[in-house]
Amino acid sequence: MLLETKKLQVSYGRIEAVDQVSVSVEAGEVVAVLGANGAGKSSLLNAIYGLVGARGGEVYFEGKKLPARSTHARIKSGLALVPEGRRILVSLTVDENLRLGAYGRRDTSNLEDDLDAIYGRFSNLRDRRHMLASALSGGEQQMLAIGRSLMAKPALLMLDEPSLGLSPKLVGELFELLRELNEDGLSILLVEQNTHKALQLAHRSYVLELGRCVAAGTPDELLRHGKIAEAYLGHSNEVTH
Amino acid sequence: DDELVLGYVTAKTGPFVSLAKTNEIAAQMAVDEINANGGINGKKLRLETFDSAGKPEQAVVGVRTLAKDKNVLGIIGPFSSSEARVAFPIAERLKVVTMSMASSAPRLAEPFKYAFRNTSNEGYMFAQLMKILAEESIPSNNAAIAYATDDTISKVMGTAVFPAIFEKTGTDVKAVVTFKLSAFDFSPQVSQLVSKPTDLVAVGAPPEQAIKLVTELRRQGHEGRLVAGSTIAAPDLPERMGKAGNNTTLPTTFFANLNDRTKAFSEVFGRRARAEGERTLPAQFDAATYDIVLFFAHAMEQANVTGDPGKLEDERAAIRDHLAAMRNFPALEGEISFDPDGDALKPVYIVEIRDGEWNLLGAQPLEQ
Amino acid sequence: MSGYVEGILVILLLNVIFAYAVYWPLAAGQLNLGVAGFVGIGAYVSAYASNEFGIPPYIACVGAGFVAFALALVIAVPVLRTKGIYLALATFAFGQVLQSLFLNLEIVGGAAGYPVISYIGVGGIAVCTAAVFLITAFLDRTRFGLNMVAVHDDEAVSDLFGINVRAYQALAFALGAGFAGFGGALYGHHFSYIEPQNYSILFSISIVLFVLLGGTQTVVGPLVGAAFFTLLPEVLRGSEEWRYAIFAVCIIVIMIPRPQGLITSDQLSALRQFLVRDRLREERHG
Amino acid sequence: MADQPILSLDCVSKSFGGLNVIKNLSFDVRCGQRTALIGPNGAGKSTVFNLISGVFPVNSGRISVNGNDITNVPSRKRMKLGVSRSFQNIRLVQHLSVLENVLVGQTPRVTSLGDILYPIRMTSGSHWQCEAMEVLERAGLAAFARDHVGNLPYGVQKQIEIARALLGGADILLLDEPAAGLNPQETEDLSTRLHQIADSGTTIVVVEHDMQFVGAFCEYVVVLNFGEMIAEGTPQEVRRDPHVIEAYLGSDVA
Amino acid sequence: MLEQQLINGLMLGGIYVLVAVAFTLTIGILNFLNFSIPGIFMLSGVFTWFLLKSGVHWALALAGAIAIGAAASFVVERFTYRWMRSSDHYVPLVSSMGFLILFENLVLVQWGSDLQRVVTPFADLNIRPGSLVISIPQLVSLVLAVCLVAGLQQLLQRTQMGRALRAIAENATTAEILGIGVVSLVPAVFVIGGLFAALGGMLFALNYQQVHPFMGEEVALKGISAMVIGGMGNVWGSVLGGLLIGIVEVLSIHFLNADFVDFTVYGLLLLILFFKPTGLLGASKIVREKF
Ligand SMILES: Nc1ncnc2c1ncn2[C@@H]1O[C@H](COP(=O)(O)OP(=O)(O)OP(=O)(O)O)[C@@H](O)[C@H]1O
Ligand SMILES: Nc1ncnc2c1ncn2[C@@H]1O[C@H](COP(=O)(O)OP(=O)(O)OP(=O)(O)O)[C@@H](O)[C@H]1O
Ligand SMILES: [Mg+2]
Ligand SMILES: [Mg+2]
Repeated sequence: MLLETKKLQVSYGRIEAVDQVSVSVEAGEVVAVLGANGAGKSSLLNAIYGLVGARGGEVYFEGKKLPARSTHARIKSGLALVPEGRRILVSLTVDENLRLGAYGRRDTSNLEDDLDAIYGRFSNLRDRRHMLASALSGGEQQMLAIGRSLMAKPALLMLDEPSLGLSPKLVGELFELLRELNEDGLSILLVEQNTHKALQLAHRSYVLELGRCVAAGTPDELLRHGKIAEAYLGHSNEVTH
Repeated sequence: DDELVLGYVTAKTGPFVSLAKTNEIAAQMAVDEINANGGINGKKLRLETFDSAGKPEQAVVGVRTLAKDKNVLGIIGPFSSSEARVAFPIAERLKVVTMSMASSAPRLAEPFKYAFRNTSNEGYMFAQLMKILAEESIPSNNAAIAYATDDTISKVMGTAVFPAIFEKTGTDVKAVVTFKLSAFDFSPQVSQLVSKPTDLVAVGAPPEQAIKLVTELRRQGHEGRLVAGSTIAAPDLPERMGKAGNNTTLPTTFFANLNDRTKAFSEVFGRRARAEGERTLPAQFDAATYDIVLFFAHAMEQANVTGDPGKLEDERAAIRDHLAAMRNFPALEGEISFDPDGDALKPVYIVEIRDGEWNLLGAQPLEQ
Repeated sequence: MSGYVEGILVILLLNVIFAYAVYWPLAAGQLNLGVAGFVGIGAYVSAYASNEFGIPPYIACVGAGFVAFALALVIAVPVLRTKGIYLALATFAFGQVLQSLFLNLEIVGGAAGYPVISYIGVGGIAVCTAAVFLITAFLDRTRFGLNMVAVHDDEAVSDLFGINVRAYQALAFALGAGFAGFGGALYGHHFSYIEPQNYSILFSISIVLFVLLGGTQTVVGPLVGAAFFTLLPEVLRGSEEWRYAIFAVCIIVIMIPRPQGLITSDQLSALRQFLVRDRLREERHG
Repeated sequence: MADQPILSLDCVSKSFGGLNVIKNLSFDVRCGQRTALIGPNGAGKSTVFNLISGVFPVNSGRISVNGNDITNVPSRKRMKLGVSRSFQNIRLVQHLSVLENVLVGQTPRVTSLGDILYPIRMTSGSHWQCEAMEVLERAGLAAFARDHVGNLPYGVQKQIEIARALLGGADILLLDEPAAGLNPQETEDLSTRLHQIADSGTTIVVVEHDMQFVGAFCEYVVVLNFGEMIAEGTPQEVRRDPHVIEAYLGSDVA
Repeated sequence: MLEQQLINGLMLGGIYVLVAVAFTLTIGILNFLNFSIPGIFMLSGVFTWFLLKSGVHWALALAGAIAIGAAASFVVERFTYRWMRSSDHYVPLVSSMGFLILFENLVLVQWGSDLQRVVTPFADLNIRPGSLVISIPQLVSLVLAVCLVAGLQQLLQRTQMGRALRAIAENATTAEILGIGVVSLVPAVFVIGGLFAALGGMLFALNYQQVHPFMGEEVALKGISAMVIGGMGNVWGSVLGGLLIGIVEVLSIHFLNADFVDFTVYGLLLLILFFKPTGLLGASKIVREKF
């Protein structure tokens, strides 16, 4: 077991954002977390990453219990997060943003190669590498956020709605990239609103509702679960008005 | 009660604690001595203290508190001109005598009937200084003036007192430079002075600025004698100026080695100050505060005050009248009278720093 | 009233006015470190008007407030070209220039200061302070206050929604300056003496401290801050020379859990929610 | 009337530094037409919105709304002339409640000093407040009215932005990626809601990457690539356009 | 005489430069308005006096004074920045001012408000080429400031640490997400800033041979002005601003008089800001998030 949360609890004041949620990611696995707005998906990732304090429960990574609220330690042990809202450093250039992605990384020998690989993936970024990140378009910022997290060379990558703001073509490419990375051994914990794509990629997934885990299983199992499928997959796709 | 209470507004915190704080030792010495001699009109004298932290608004709070809540017969203090300026009007309104020991800005007490100051006239004092320089045939043919522009008394020294008196003594003023109280770098001013060397450099400033100026003068090689008003008369000036301070000459209203009484005072003061961990040399403001207690005690005695809260207003007025009428009172600082403005007229001592020590050049008793 | 209470009350009331003088610019995101200069303008204008032309003190005070307001509107044009710390420093520099102007203005006494003849007592000041507070509280509840928050949080979006950002920033700056001038005038008439040394950067900073400590997000913040700054040293009077050191420690310790100040808008809305929340919760999740 | 363009861009160009972001772009939006502006990332869609709302000046070309040339009108006054917008990255006023944020949206219609100095945050009965509450209710946000916006779920914040933009009384609503971050169910709700708004007479222009949403909601689509229009037409038409597939949709959507 | 005045101005500017750099390190780099710097400057000055007076060997005394300044700065970080990052830029003003008040009052309680005379073990701390006088401590502070600034500039622009610092300045939480050890890097910046301020205070004490509890304030006001004139975050700007203020101050005393010093120095600051709202060398672009 690569990552495991045990009865994780996050609350803001009296709001229980994450209520006793236990999820796990095996090495080499892609796990998706689904749920409506405000279900607590981001809170779950943030708590795993140590950005918000958990009120209860534990997080284990590679069998070791992670200390509360130490992002630094998590990155050192191989976690990376593409945060919700991109969190680009707008006063730095694209290149500097990417380089900072490798900040916590021990082995910096292939840094330039990795940088080139990312520029190869996202040509928009290559063209703008010396521009301030503030000038990037929304989608370009999203690419930068993803690229930056890849620079860390993590063992487990957590992505919070990575397809947000990307063009359909790039969404396709992004999921292709994630699949390739996964095949190369990267484990992935994915929060996505693009449920179809997420379920195509994921080996297993969890569904959160008002902070609670209400369903879990393989994509097939979930798709068979009528109510869930309707709520999160938008069965009535062809809207007629 | 068999107590007579005097209020005392002082600064126990804030920017000039070092000058003001020891005043309390002197004031308490006076009170203790009076009480040891049987008190006033058979009653013990007591001080009621209020800390103004050197802030004008707080000085007003002090006067109000002491006058209205503590029913004091008179108030000693406040220390600085800024405080006295706002404290005097309120004291006038509350009809209680306030006597400051250090606020030497000109004509501060003039508009008020209840405001007094045990400070001396700088113009008179500096004239005495020049007279004694001449008597001692110390070269004083030409002079430069340096003063702080943002401090009332310093500016008065620089723009009125020094020029007028140099005019009278025929001293040639070759340069005038100015600085701000907050200045720490005097190199531009001194470079100007160095280019026209003079026998004297007259400085209108508090002690700190005089120390900085003299240090810089010597660094740039100016050898002129520093002369000043009593504003820079800090007792530990010789030590604080170091070698650079040699020959510095100034007038003061208190000289510790003057006579047996001042020596005795200095000794007791030193003992008490050491016990409290303060500066052991009495400053002129310490002596002035000591004398203020004596003035009040004398006036209270004369006015036969009882301390009865019912008669407070009358007794305060009586104290004021007796203070205003005081002539040639044998105080620690010498024989002292009050002029119609409420300012003290007192003797002047001209002192000079020589080898790290104060040295009396001459004394000038009060000219009525 | 006891003399002590009266004395402290006057200081408190004036500090409250000064706090609102700093509050308004801060509400629009400007740190005015030159507020002492505007206090001085008010004090001198009002003192001069009442001394030389016999204008009744209250009218002189209000008039002085308007003079400071007008001056601030004019100076706001170049000052508002700057932002953030640059703006703070520009106002600081302006305050220093004003102070040296007072020092050199011999018709109002220069360095020697200037006596003020007509007197305003504690009662008058209390009424004036209440007026300043009510004006502030009222404005805060209007669209003016609403738009001010919008300008503070996001200039670009405010502009797109039709708010004249520059005008709001200039008004906030000038309104603060007007209050500063008004407070300064009252100070002069109460303490009967004004001198340039009063209007230093240290004075400006101390007022800014009240407001930041009290909290800039709500109207009551500055009031609480001014009260705290005025009364805590009084409470600590017994600690003699340690007084201000202890005071400083209190400030540091308070800011640790409450960096946004003692009173914040979250807190107030949480309080309100606490009173009405359960119904809302049910509605939402029901 | 319906044929007359309510918004028209005429040879508009914009460059940043040396980078030509919009190149001689011209297109019209007809009154009441639900239009989408789509294109790859960095194509210049948000920039077009920024030019229309006046965040940046154009380098050349003309923009007109309702037949008025607004090219040189300051951004602050454009909402009064009929264009209102939401933002790709949520830009709500953090220190205000939901209701107050929506009240800010009314600013372009507030003209009298009396309205500016009316204690609107103290009372709840004014017509401004009633109107704002009504819009919130219709968006299903009434329960959040008094909450601070900062901590609300992303989807809710997006809807507040739309409500705020709506209250300016503008004829044209520019929505930058309104469906981003919403799940399919929520996207459907949004679509329904926008249909209502459009039916009440507001012209809606969206920038959106969710083709499902574009297909369901829009009548007309303009496709940008590198600042130039590469296709326009109905959703069905552009979906089949090989240029669009190549540059934007990618093979698997087609 | 004018040559001497120019030297005076440059030397005075050197002190401002050190303080300006100390400011720019926390404001320009960390976006943290740190008003404890005058307090640190003063502490190290006062300790220079105290240690020398207590008979400690001069080398030890000077090192000790600087160490105390740096340590004080470390303590300041512990109780301020750590708790209030990512709030409005002026919020830290309060508690850092709190530290200034605290430091001043602690010295006040311990040693009083008097100006204390620093007795140095050196006979004459000046070099005197011809009729000119140049103070060695001031010369040292100028040269040192320029060298340190050059190094610092390299560090900030070229290294991963520099990028990390700029990341923290923009958004500490984002920096944390990237694994930047905010809790270890920031104290380092404070300590470096403290070193600059302390060095300034120590050299001030040696040069002017005077210390007192409020000695930091005036210098700090000029130092912060120097930083702003030069442009925040740009360390060379601080050098330029410091020297400019020093020279303007000296020349206005020379040609006008002390009354005009504030007029000219702060008037200059005001004018520069009116025409160049981000300082002489400051970035003219204000970075903001895109719509
Ligand atoms: N900092 C915060 N303070 C208070 N409440 C918060 C905070 N962050 C989130 N919440 C609340 O916690 C709940 C869960 O939020 P979270 O962001 O984890 O949801 P989510 O599933 O990621 O939603 P979305 O799909 O919109 O991103 C929501 O009700 C939200 O309003
Ligand atoms: N202020 C600016 N300075 C320099 N370049 C800019 C600026 N604003 C936008 N750009 C560039 O212009 C291009 C268009 O940006 P825009 O935000 O309009 O894209 P977009 O079509 O909205 O893309 P997305 O779908 O990713 O949001 C981008 O490549 C961006 O880098
Ligand atoms: Mg989320
Ligand atoms: Mg965009």
